[in-house]
Formats: sequence, C-alpha cells, structure tokens
Amino acid sequence: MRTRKIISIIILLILAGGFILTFSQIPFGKDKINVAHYYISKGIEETGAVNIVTSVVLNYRGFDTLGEVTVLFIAAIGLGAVLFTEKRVQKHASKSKDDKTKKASLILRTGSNLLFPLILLFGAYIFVHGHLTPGGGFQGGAVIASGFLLMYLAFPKQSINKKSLSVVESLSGLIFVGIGLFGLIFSGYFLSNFLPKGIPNTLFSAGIIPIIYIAVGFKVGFELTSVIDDLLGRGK
Amino acid sequence: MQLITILVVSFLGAGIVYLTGKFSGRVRDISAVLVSLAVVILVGLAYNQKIYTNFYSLPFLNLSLSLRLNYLSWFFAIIVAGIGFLSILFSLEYIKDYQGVGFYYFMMLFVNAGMLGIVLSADFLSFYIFWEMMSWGTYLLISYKGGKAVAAGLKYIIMSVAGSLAMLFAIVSLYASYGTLKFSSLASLLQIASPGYILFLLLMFVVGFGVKNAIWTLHTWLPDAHAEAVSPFSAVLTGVLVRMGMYGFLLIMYSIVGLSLLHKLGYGLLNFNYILCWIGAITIVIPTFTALLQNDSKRLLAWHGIGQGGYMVLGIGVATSLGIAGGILHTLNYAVCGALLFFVVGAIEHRTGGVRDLNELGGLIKRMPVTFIAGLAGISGLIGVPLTNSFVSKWMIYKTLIMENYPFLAFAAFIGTWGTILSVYKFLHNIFLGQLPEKYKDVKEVPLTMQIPMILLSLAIILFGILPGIPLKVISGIEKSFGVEPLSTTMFGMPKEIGELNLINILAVLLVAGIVVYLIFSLSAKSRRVNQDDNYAAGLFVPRGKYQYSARFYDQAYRIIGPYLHDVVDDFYYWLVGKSKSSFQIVRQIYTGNINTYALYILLFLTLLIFVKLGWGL
Amino acid sequence: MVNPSLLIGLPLAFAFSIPLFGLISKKIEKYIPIIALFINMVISFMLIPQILKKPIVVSIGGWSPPFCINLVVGPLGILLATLISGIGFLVSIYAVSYIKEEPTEKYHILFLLLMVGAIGIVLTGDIFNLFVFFEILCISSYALVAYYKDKEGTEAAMKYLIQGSVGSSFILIGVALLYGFFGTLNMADIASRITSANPTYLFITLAFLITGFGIEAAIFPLNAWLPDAHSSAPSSISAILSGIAIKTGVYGVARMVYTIFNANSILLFIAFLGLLTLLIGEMCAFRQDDIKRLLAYSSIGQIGLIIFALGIATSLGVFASLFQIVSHALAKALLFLAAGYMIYRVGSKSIASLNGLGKKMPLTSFAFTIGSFSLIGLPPFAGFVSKLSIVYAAMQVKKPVFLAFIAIALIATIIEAGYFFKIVQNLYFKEGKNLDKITESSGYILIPIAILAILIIVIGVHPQFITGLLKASARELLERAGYIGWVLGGT
Amino acid sequence: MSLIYNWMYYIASGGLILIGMYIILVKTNLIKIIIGLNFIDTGVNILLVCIGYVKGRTAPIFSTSRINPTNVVDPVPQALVLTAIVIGVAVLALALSIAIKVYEHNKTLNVTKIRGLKW
Amino acid sequence: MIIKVISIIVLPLIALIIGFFFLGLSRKVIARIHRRYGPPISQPLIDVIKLINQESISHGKLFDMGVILSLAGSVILVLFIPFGGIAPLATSGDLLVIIYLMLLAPLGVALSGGEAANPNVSIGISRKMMLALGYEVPFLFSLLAVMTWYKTTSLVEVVKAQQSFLWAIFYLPLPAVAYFMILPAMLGIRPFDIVSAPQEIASGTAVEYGGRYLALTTIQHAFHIFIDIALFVNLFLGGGNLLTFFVKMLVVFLLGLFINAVFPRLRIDQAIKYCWKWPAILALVGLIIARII
Repeated sequence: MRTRKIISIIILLILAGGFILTFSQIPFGKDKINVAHYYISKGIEETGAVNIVTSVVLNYRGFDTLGEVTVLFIAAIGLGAVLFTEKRVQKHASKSKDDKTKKASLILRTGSNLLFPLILLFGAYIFVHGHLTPGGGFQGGAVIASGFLLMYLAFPKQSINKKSLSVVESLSGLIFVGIGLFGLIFSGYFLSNFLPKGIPNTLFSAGIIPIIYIAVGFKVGFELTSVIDDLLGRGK
Repeated sequence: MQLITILVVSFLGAGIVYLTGKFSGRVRDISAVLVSLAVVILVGLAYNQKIYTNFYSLPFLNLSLSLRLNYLSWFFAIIVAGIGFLSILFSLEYIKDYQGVGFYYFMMLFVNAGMLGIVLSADFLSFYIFWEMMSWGTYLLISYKGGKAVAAGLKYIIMSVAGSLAMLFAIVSLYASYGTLKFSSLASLLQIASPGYILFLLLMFVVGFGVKNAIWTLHTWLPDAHAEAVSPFSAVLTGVLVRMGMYGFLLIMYSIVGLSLLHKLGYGLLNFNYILCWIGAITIVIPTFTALLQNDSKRLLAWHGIGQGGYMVLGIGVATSLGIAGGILHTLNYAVCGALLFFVVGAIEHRTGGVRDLNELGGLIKRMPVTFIAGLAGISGLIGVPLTNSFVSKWMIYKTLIMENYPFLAFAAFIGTWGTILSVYKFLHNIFLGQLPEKYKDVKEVPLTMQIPMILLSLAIILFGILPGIPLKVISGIEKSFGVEPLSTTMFGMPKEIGELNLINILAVLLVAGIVVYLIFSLSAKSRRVNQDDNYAAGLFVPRGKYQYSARFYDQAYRIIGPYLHDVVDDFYYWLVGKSKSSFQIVRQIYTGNINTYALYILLFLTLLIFVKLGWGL
Repeated sequence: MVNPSLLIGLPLAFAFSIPLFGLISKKIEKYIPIIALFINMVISFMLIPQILKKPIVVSIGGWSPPFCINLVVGPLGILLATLISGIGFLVSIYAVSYIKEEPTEKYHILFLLLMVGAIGIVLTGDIFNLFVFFEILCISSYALVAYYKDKEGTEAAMKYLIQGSVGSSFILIGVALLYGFFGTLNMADIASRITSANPTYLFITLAFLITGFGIEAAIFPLNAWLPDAHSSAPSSISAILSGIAIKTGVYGVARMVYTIFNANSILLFIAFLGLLTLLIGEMCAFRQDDIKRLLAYSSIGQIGLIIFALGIATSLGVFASLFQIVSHALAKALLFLAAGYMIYRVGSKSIASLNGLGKKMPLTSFAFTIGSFSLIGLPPFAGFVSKLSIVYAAMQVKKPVFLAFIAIALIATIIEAGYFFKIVQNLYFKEGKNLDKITESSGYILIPIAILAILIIVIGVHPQFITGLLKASARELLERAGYIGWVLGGT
Repeated sequence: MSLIYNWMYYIASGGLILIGMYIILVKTNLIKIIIGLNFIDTGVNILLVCIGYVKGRTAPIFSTSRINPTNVVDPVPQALVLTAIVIGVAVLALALSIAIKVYEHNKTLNVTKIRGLKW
Repeated sequence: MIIKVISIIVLPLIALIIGFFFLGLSRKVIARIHRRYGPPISQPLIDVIKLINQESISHGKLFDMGVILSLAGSVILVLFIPFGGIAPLATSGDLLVIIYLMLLAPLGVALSGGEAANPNVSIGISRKMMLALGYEVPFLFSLLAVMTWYKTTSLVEVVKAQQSFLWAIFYLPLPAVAYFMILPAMLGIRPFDIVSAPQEIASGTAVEYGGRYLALTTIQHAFHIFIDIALFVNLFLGGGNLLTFFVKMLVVFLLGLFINAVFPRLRIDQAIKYCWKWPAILALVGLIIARII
C-alpha cells in the first residue's frame, strides 16, 4: 500500500507541474473574451433575453442544453433500469406488516405541509424568470425537487406515482425537441428562435426561451424527484 | 476469356453442387463428377495457348488482378484438374456414409478451384488471394473428420498462416518498391535490384512456399494432416496441394528472379541454390527413414510425401536444364504415385472399416487383387523401378548431380531411394501379403468407381515410365519460358549427347527375358495350388490367425537408426508454443481487476505524455 | 435537401416519446428504435452523394458559425454516421427478440440515446458539444452495461464508470484550457488559431484530451475497462460498444491530433501505442475460455491495428485505418450477435460449451465463421482488403521502424488466427454435449446476422462501394485547411 | 500579495482536482472513490468559471441600464459550467445506484475485494 | 545390327555357364578348405535339372510371377554390363540404370516370398532388405567415386578410359578395397549368408520354394554372382577382351572366396554395423579424394 501512495504522490506532483505551467499561460482576471463579445454586444436584440447567460445557454448554444437535458434523462432512466426490481412490490407489502417505521416528528410534518407550496412557488418563479433574473430551468427544477424531498422526509410511507412522473418528463422533453424541430420547419435552422422577441426586460420576451425553460424546469424537477424516489426504493 | 470460364466453372460448380446436395444425394454426386470433368476438359483444351487477361481491378490500390496461361501454369493446372477429378470420383463411394457430405464436396471443389486460381494467376495479389482461399479451405477439410483431425488441422493452419504472412510481407514490399505486382514486369524490374534485397525476397518466399512444400524444418504439420484427413482429400493434399509450394519455388526462382541472377546471389559455395539443394537432400534422407518406423499406413505415406518433395527441391536447386526438368517431372510423377497410394489406403480403409494400423492387416491380396496391383504399381513408382515414371525423373536428377560434381547430394538421393524401398515394401507386405486374418475373410473388392481412378493412375505410371517424352515435351516448353536452354528428348529416352537411356530397349529386353523365363517355368513340372494354412512351420502345428510376421518389421535397423530419427523440429515448435503460452499468461496479469490500479494506469499514461513533453520538448 | 440536424433531432424526439408510446401499448416500444434508426440510415444514405460533392455545414440556431454550435457533415462524418445508424438499425432488430430482461422500455430508450450520442460525436463541429455527446454516449453505456444487474454486470459497470468519468473530466479540463487559450469553442476556429499559443504548453492540453478520448478508444494502458464491460454487457450492447463506441473514441483522438492540434510529432508515438495495444490485445485474447471476453480482447487488438494505421500519417495510412474501422465494426458486431445468441441457447459462456453447434445452428455458426475469417484477414472477406491496405501503407513509408512495426503486427495476426481457428473448429468439428433441444435462431436474430455477413462478403469482393467515400474522408482528416475553410470560410 | 490574489482560484481548482485524483488512486472504499470523482468535477467547474472571470466586472445580466457591455464578465464559461454541473450530478446518481447494486452482490465496498472480473 | 542380336542371345548363356562354374567351384574350394573332396564342379547344373522335373507347391499367381520377375531382372542386367568386348545394350542404359535394375531381383523374390504367407520367409526378406541397406552405403560411395573420377555415368566409357593407361584400382584404391570388402555381402556368401543359410531360420526366403521355383532361384543366384564380379572387374580392373576378362573374374572370385570362407557367420545388426563402419569410411575417403582432385 505504501508504494502505491508514493507512486501516486509522484504522479500528482508531475500533474501539478503540468497544471502550473498551463495555468501560467492563462492569466487570471485578464480580459480574454473573444467570441463572447458578440454575445454581450448583440445578445439582447438578437435573443430578446436580458440574462445573457440564458441566451447563450438556450439560443447560441441551445444544442448543449438539449444534450444536457438528454444526459439527465438518461441518468433518470438508467437509474430506473439499474435499480429496477420486481421485489419492490413485495417490499411494499412487507412494509404494511411491520409498521414500526417511525413516523416523522410533528414539527417536520406540519412544517413541510406549510413550506411545500412555497418551495414550489419559488421554484416556479425561478424558472419562469429564467431570461430576466439569474437562474433558469435547471436551478428552478432543483428547487422543486428539494420540495419533493422534503415531503419524502416528512411522510416516509407515501411515494409519488412513478407513471405520472415519467409522462411529465417525456412530455417536457418532447416540448423542447418539438420546439427545436418547429424551428427547423419554420426558419430552416434547428432550435432557431422563431417566436417574436417582444420587449426586453418584460415577462413575455425572448421568444422561445421562457417556454423552453418552463419545460426544462418541469423536466428537471420531476427527474430529480424520480431519482430520489428510485434511490429510496419506494416508488411503484 | 477462357481462363475466366475455367475459374468461374470451378467456383460456381462448387456452389451448385452444394445447392443440389440439399435436394438429393445422387444428383449431387453426379453433378460433382461432371463439374470436375468439365474443368479437366476445359484445362485440356487450353493446351499450348498464351493468354493474358485482366479480370478485376482495385482502383484504390491501383492494382489489377490478372490471369495468364503458359506452359508452367498449364502443366500444374492439368495435374490439379486430373487429380481433383479422380479424387472426386474416388470419394463417391468412400464418403457415402459420412455426415456433412454436401460440405465435403463443396470444399473439395472449392480447394480445387483455389489451386487452379493460384496456378493461373498472373500477378502476386491474385496469387495470394487464391493461396489463402486454398489454405483455409484445406484447413476445414483436414479437420473434417473431427477427433484427432482437429488438432492436425489447427497445426496445419497455424504454420500455413505464418508462411503466407511471410509471403504477404514480401509481396507488399515488392509492391511498395516497384509499384506493380505483375510477374512479367517484376521479372524485368528485379534485374537491377540489389542482391541483398533479392535474397530477402527469396528468403521470405522460401519460408512461405517451404511450409506448403514441407521442406525439412517446416514439415511438421504434414504427417498429422495427411494421417488425419479423409483419404481422398489426403490424396489431393499430398499429390497436388503440397506441390503448390513447388509451383511457387519455380515461379519465384526461375520465372521472376531468373537463372542468371540466382547465380550471382552469394559467393562461391555459399550461394542460394547450393543451400537449397542441401535442404532438399536433408528433406530426402530424414523423413524417408522416419517413414521406416511408422506403423500407421497413412503416416508412412505422409513421411514419404516429404521425402519425395526433397527430390523436387534438389532437382530445381541444381539449376541446370536437366535438373529443372527432373524436378518438374518428379512433381508430376509423385503427384500420380502419392495420390494412387492414398487411394489404395482409402480403399483398404473403406473395406476394413477404417483400419490403418499396419500390424493388424495382412493377406488382402487374395480378397482385393485390383487394389493390390494398384498398390504394387504405386510403390514401384515411388521407388523408381525402371519402366515406372519416377525412374526417369530420378535418373535425370542423379545424372545432373553427378555431372555437376555434387557426389554427396547424389549419395543422399540414392540412400533416400533405398530407404523408400525398405519402408514401402513393409507397407505392401503388411497390408497385402502374409496370412489373411479371420475378420477380413469376406472382404470384397472395392466398387467400380473406386477402382477406375486406381487403374487410371497405375496406367499413367507405366505409360510415363515407358514414354517420358509426353511430359518432357511440355517441360521443355516450360524451360523455354524460363530462359533456360530447353532439354531436347526423344519420345522414349535421352538423346546421345545427354546420356544413355532408351526405355523402349529396356522394355523390349525385359519382355523377351520374361517370356523366355516363363517358358522355362511352364515347361517344368506343374505345381499344385495350396491355401495359406498348408505352410511350412518346421514340423509344428500352424497357429491359425497368428502366423504373421509384420510388427517391428525391420527390428535390427530400428535399433541402429531409431535414436537419430527423433523429430527434433517438432519438439522445438511445441517448446515454442509452450513458451509463448506462458508469456501470454503473464501478459494477462496486467488487468488485475483492481480499480485503483486501473486509475493508476490512466494517470501513468498522462504523466508519461507530459513528462516526455517537458523532458524532451517533443 | 434534407437537413443533417434531423439525424440527431429525430431519434432524440423518438427517444423522448417512447414512454408516451408505452402508455398506449407496451409492444410498440420495441419497434421505435428500429424506425428511428431506419430513418437515420435512409437520411445518411441520401446525404452521401451530395456530401461527396460539397460538405454541408449546418449551424444550430441560425447564427454564423464561430458564434454558434454547428454540425460539420463532411465525408468522414457521414461515413461514420452511416456506419453507426446502419449497425444500430441491425442491432435494434436483434434486440427486439433478444432482450427479455424486465425493464425493456428503459433498455430501448437508453439504446436509442446511445445512438444519438454516437451520431452527435461524429457530426458536431463544436468541441464542448463533442464533450456533451461523448457524455451522453458514456453514461448510457454505463447504464446499459449494468443492465443485467448480475454480479459481473454491476462490477464491470462500476469499473467502466469510474475510468470513464475520470476520462471525461480530463476532456473537460482540456476543453477548459482550450477556451482559456483561444476564447472560442468552435473546432475550426481553434484549429485556425492553434499557432498563436506556445506549443509546449499546448501539448499538455493535447495530453489531457488524448487521455480522455483514449480511454474510450481503448488505447493500451487505458483500456482496462473494456474486457469486463464488453463481456458482461448484454450481447446486443457489447456489439454496439465494440462496433461503434470505440470507433467514436478513435474519431475523437483522430480529430484532436489531426485537425485541431496538427501535432505531427506525436504520430510516431501513437503508432507505437497502437502496436502495443495490438500485441497486448492478441496475447490476452489467446488464453481466454469465455467467448465474449475473448471477443472483447480481440476488439482491443483490432483497435490497436486501427490506431497503428492512423499513426502512419500518409493519406493511404488514414484510408487503411478507416477501412479497418468499417470492416472491424461489421465483423465484430456480427461476432458478438452470433456469440450472444449461441450463449443464450447453450446457457454458458465458455468456449467448450460451443462444441458441435455447427450442426444445430448452421446459419449462425456459418455467419460466425465468416466474421472470424474476415477479422483474421482471409481473402474473400472485407478484413483482407483492409489489412492489405494497412500493410501496404506501412510499407510505403520507407522508414525501417515501420517495417519492424508491420512485421510485429503480422506476428500478432498469427496469434489471432490461432484462437479464432480454434473456435471455428469447436463449432463444426467437435461433438457437443446435450445439444438436442437447441434449434436454429428465430427470424429477428437471423436477419441482422445474415445482412452483416452478406455485407462483409460484398465489401470483401467489391470494395469499390466504399473506397470513394473512404478516400474523401481520409483527405478531410489530413488537410486541416480544407476543414477550416468549410466552416469559417462561409457555409 | 497580488500574486496570491491572482492565483488563489487556480490553486483551489488545481488542488481539488489533484485531491480527487489522489482519492481515486489510494482509497479502497467505493463510496470514497465516487466522492473523489465528484471532487474532480467540482474542481473542473471552478476552473471553468475562473477562466471566464474578468477582474472588476459583474454578471452579464442587463437588468438595469447601469450595466453596459464593457463591464460584464464572459457569459460562455458560465453556460458551460451549468452543463458540466448537471453532467456531474447525472454521473454521481448513476454511480451511487450501481454502487448499491455492487454492495448488494458483493456484500463489501472494498475495491480490492471486488475483483470478480480479472485477467 | 545382327551382331547385336546374336550377342544379346549369347551373352546370357555365357553368363549362365560362368555362373554355374563359379557356384560349383566355390563348393569345391570350400570343401577343399575343409579337407574334403566336395561335389563335382558341375553339381549346380545337375541340381537345376533335377529340380525342374520335381513337383512343387505354389501359393498363388504372385508367387510364380515374383520368381519369374527376379530371374528376368537378372537376365537383362547381364546385358547392360560389358563382358570383355561385348556390350550389347550399353548405349541404352548407363551405370544408374544398372543400379536401379539391381533392385528388380530382390524385389521379385520379396514379392513372391511375401505371397507365401510364411513368417520365416517374411523374416528372411526383412533381413535381406536390411543387409542390402547395409552394403548399399559403401557400394554407392565407391560407384560415385568412380563416376566423379571419370566424369561420366556410362560404364563403357569407364572401361575405355581404363584401356588407355592404368586400371582404376590404382587411381581409386580405397573404393576398390571397400567394394571388395562388401562383395561377399552382395553375393550372399559365407560371412553374410545369414539370409539364405540352411541352419538359420529355415534358409530364409527360399523356405516355400520347391521344384522349379528353387531351380529358377539358383539360376538367378548364378547370374547374380556373374553380375557383381563383372561389375567389379569393369569398374576397377578395366576388363579387356573375353579371355582376360574371364581370368580377372576368376581371380577376384577365388580371392574373395579364400578370404571369406574362414569367417564365422555375422548376425544382421553386426553385418550392418560392419558394412557401415570400415568399407563405408574407406569408400567415403576415396570419394572425397576423387572429388577434390
């Protein structure tokens, strides 16, 4: 074991040397912006979104985000496939026998009842204003998923209907790809922003961005919930 | 156009035979015979024509595959077609009760087609393609019977793949340095190449063809392959397929490198030809005497196959017109004798239910006279008794060896002949002569379709023995194509200035003497016919069934020669395989299964890249 | 003119819609990947003639190239895309009746997304997008390797995941450093700016990227995951992994070395690495007694040969390596499919249990023989032509070091011939035990196997079908200026 | 002083990456290795953001008129980080689920013990 | 042309007479050595005539054909060897043909013996073959020595070359001595007669022969003696005209007989070892000398 440690330390030192050398070539904080100038200067009038990061994420580099959503989708499906067990049905039955699983404490149950709608509201706010304020579909989805996690903690016995989760997931995914395909049909470019841009800094602006972000928000929220559910091993 | 029809007929024929095989056995047998007969006729018709056709082009390598016909290719093509046809005819009855008969016929015709392709191809690429197709076709056919044949097949294919890869290496280096693979253009281009390069090429080709022609150090696959293959196929294997190596030698040594260049290779005694002759000589002596010790009839014949191959290599190694003619003629002669002897063994196997052990057979002359006559003709052909075909070719090889002042090579060849006599007589005696054991009492003669090939081949032995002029005319055509001054021979012997050989006189004198002696014999007192049990046993009672001396036939000779004939080369190959297997085992241990080590490998690779960069400034 | 972005958009849409179709009826799910990949194949076949005239550069989102992600569909891209969708289509037919394990809906989604990832890698012109599609490919293959959820499968998936994610992190570091140096993510843009940075530090970025892609491309020290992953995955997946996933890794390495970094000095090292992989792969394969593990190691060997051919920087060398990619993809997919079904019928993976199958499953074992003969490089099959062109390419380079390399490569072929011929013998010429109840495989299994076998023979006999396309893609890889011209010099 | 200021973030990201690698190389517990993977991901994300940062500028959101294109940070790395984080999460989730299954079969998380597949 | 035909007819008769004479002589001489009178010289002829009229048994077609073949083989072999001036067929077969024709005789006997289905015969044949293998080595070495020395394979030219000046025995002493040492083995007399000695396994190959078969084999044996000695004389003693040729043959035969009559019988492996030791080495050295000069 000792030799392994020594070797790995030597390797890491060499890697550190490599890092130092390459980082010295990339001065920290200097203005290295090159292609990004285009986004910054013409970002607003081309995409209509005030939040340039969102315009980059969805319009200029929308394909990445599509890939991104697919990765999450794969993770959820993969998790379902790997943790899929027929036994789950028996576990469900065995659970009813020994009912000793501790019920959550009163404070947790009432608190979560109160907080759950607020969390959902806050999450919805984040992904609806994706193109105006920092944050977007992914961050809003994560907040929603944390709400559902809270409910899982509060009510150990209940679990969400997996069927509906997967339907919402695939529907929102379809919306995203559908918009892309519509873009292809209308303006000849996949994922092009064919809807009217509207006035920047207002809610209904930046063409397809809010729609996509809403779809992504739902998708990420429910996907992370199904991931949590699979990991807890409770859902049907 | 004619060449393409030959190839198309033989390849498609194989396919058609396989398809008809699905419906009915009879139709398949007949169509197989017809296809092989058609091939023989087509090749026969294309006698002395010079044809050259491009039949396929590979633009991305700007190469084109082409076929050509000259005397050399026609000579080998007719042997391939003839022996192929006879073996198909022979196997009609022989293969009847095996399973997978459709596969067998398809493979036989496929291998024949491959050999025709080799012989007719005019550039090295098509030569190599057909060569490889023949090799893996043979592999499937050798391991066709299962059991021990599987190991024999594997041994064969490994050595054959190694040989053909050496050949591929040479072919591609030729293509890389000269841009063309046509035999004709290569022949002229190679004249200006450096001797070292030519030596390298010759070495690679000798390895490639040596494996197929089983010269001494590359011969270890042949005994197993012949012993385990199905008899009709081992007839094709020993008669013709192994001689593709000989065709290759002739092709590379004479039609491409050419005689003049060959002499320039090496200095004084150490030139390429002389070494090849010595390899040929060793290939004659050692395998022939190992054949002495064999108890399995097919293995005995297999070792003789290697031995006779030595004669051919010796013949063309001497590089005089008489020597080359002797070598080529001996290829034809051995093809006929070898195939005949394997047919004989096949017939015996067919009738005695697969018995090949020489110690269990005996006295079959009484039950199978035709097979005996064929066997007698075969072994006399193998020995080279006068008035048989091998006598002429051996005579030519000896004559040129002595005239070129190589007495020791001549001695090796002579001793090889005597070794053949001893072992081949043991073969004949243990099978046909002596007491007929109980269990073979009611053995019948082989059916007609098996007798015809045997009779035809025996006649061929005698015919070429008495009138060697027929093949020699073609061979002189071949030598003209090599640029060597051709050998002018009369129809039945050698002209005055070459040497004293007049076969018609020998035949006439033998007949007269035979008649005179027969007269004396029949005039004297009659003798009554007795059966085998009424025998002299020095007064004792003749023990039924056990009164046969065949086991350890040359016992005293074994004790003297035996220890020297242990097959050292075979042990070396097995040792090599063993060593490589253990090294593979060590290499396998790199993948230890531990995640940390795998991650270590990745980071090591990365640091290696970076370190090499920092240190070296690549 | 059909838009190449459909090649990625359509299967993605189908993948997302599979759960919805699942609601209507469980049976449809099995057939959606077939439809999706069939459409993909048709599109890519339609695109080939057009691309041979002039490559298509499609931007996603409608902006001019350096400022958006664009798909560069050159001859190399379309060649690999056709190969991927073709083999994917055949394997999806095979999977319809092969995958019985419970969550089949999830299998088909993951399978389709794996295909999307592969096609994405091959077509994209943006380096970060390449990373994202690479991730799609990797994660779906992690999940699919663990699909059988047995002891072997999960262990193999775990090892594959850890090594794979280490590799992906290295790629991400490389991409980050590249963005740091040049401020742009478009491959052509980086390629045109590459000379502006200091070459020594640039090399460290190249080192990270090569290691990252090398793990997926199974170069010698990095391929420890491959034998476990390919032998314990479901056969249809190991066919895809061996046939396609490794090739995308090799494409990644080729794109980095040839197009972006133009690092000619490292090519000799890559050729040496390829040779090392070939030797190690063949040596380990020789002693295996589990058929799929043997095929996995032989994949390592063949990939070594491809990378070796790639290391020969001449146009013929790259042409030969692409030809070997195509012939290996076909042959290896065929072998895995056939072996998979034999194992499914016989029940055990050991080679000894395959004895005597030649009579019971004649067509499958015949196809298996064709596949193995093509891999060894025997004449009438595709493998021979590709191996011949590799040997010729190596010989054309007059440097003696390549002569030694190609000699060793031929010796490795002997080892390969050794174990493949042994298996073929087991199939046909050895007596098998308790094989009575085994019958020939059903329709769905036979169609892909038959088509692959026919393809191998057709390409072997008449290679002109694909040599035109191969020559153009070899030229694309070698002439960087051409590639940059397509993307930046206006669509 | 300014030296450390300039290099602080790079040191952080490089350090995280190296620590992550060290964990993978040396630790034998499977979960620790997965955590190591996560370390590397976070390190790389920090590296990405650092590359995009320009001193003295703010986030590229033009909510008020005060922010004009001159004093805005490079938005592209932030978009990339967004994707990279989600990929990290996806891989992490999958890794944990497979780790569950591995534990179910081998009853141990010690990597040196899980060596069913070797040679 | 007519002289050729006549000589073809006459030569075998002469050979037969000389052969019988030698046979009778050898029995006479051995008897004299054993201090007894021994049978008259014409005894072999009387035996043959007696045997021809005797009834005998036959084991089948091959049994007869084998004997006929072996005698025919010996007869034509005589025609190829020049006897004094007469060499009828020398132009159509040289020394190589002679070597190969010498195979016919043992082969014929072996075939007919095999047909006799008697183990004694088989043992006899295998011994005969092994003995032949034994003496072939020195025999071939000496023949090759002569051939390389005179650069020709035709016997007639060898004889003509020896007429002009000294006999070959002076140029090639060692091969000649080697040939002489293995002469008894080739003839199958005294020390090497294990194959056909009566006391051994029922007189080897001739076990099943009676009546006319025995007659033919004795005739064949007579021819064989004539052939071997004539070959020796031609090769090494430059055989002159008829009379001198006969005298030389007589000298060689008697010399061989005297030396070998006293030796005990050698076992087969002893015989092979003997043949392969001294005669082979002598002949090999002779060949090397012939090759170098």
